[in-house]
Amino acid sequence: MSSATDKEGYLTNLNDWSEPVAEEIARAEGIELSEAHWALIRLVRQFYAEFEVSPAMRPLVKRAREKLGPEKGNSLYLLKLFPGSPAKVLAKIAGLPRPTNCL
Amino acid sequence: MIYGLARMIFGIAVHGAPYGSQASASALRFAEAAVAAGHSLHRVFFYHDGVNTANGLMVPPQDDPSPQQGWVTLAERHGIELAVCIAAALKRGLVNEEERNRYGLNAASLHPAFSIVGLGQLIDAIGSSDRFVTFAA
Amino acid sequence: MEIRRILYMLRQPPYATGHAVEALESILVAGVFDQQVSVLFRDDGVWQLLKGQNGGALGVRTIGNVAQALPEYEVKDIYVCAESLAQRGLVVDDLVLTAKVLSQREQLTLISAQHAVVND
Amino acid sequence: MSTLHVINKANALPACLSVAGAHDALLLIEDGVYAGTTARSPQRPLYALAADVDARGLNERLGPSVTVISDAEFVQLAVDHQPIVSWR
Repeated sequence: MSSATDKEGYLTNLNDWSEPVAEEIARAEGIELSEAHWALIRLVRQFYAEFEVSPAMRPLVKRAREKLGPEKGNSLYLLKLFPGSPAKVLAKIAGLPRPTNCL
Repeated sequence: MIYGLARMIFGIAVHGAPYGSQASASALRFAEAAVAAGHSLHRVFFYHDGVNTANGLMVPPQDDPSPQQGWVTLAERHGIELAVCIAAALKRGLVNEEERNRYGLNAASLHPAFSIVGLGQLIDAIGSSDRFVTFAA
Repeated sequence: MEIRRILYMLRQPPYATGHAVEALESILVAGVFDQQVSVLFRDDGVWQLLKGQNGGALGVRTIGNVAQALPEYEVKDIYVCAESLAQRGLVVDDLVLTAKVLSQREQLTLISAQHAVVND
Repeated sequence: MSTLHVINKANALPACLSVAGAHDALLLIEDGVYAGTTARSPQRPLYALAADVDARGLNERLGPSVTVISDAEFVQLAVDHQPIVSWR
């Protein structure tokens, strides 16, 4: 990997993020990024730019529903694109801090 | 003052650091008095600088003990969970073995009687107690 | 766990200590745990809501931005003390989010209706 | 039920008094007990925690309206009131 990450794959320096870096991180997660993924990556980066907080699952779903519509703003859709824990996986790929609110 | 017979479940939050504030020591005396009066206490939640109470690498002077030992004794005797907020703990260098491995750090610093938990456990402590008391910094 | 009325009372100014941002993070979590959460900004806590903050100047997060996330986390009952604003020469238009302005008497009523009050 | 206000800094007392109800109880702890040396008799009960009063040498210096209580009595106040609000 061209950028330093911690053991769980989160970027050490958030400024290292770029679209190719996102693709690398995603590949390490077993995800090939499609336009559907990118729409959500842009959405969480915008969320972080506004609030300086990586969104937890609830606000992520709410945001996605508002911006992308109900068929994308639901947890099943997010789980399909970012399996496991969508809020965490998305934060990782989008170059945001690990969501502190989880656990 | 009338001493009622009501047995209550208390929740306690500690927000101030030992030595930096009285919060942890005040909370400990309250907790001991509550338990002595027959009330129950399931969890003490350490937040803000209060997480420093859980530092396992402290060497307190013999004539100025940290409240830590008191918490450990009380917790062991009465089955109380000493819960440290993970977000507040990590940034202050308080890690258990699991977090030490996760971040590749040299040493674990958390006293083994304390457990690292999420902020949800604070909400749970509030939700499952009759009375909730914060000991501020 | 029962659904409880929990009030966070924020009285500390931002930046000098980490308390403001940690308190806000705690509220965000409470919001997604389906509790009846409300927030009262009073005394120097009202400075957390001032428009035009730039935490970047100190290399830290802008507290006003984090505070604006409250409604995103289902925390809708946001209050601010009328007297605290007036003492500091502030009006609601100076704040980064829409908060209900409460008199001291209204704050008393709000506090007495709570299961628990958490401070910063 | 009325509220218990726990004040641990003397200068937090005015803010607390501005929103305390007529039947609320006020407890001074830690450096809050210094407020007990000057506090004028309020309408409501004003308590101070014995260990903190003692440690600071204030036993003879508290106003007549201040009642000094033990840790056990603090617990009982918490049982008798809700919510419990901390002021610093």
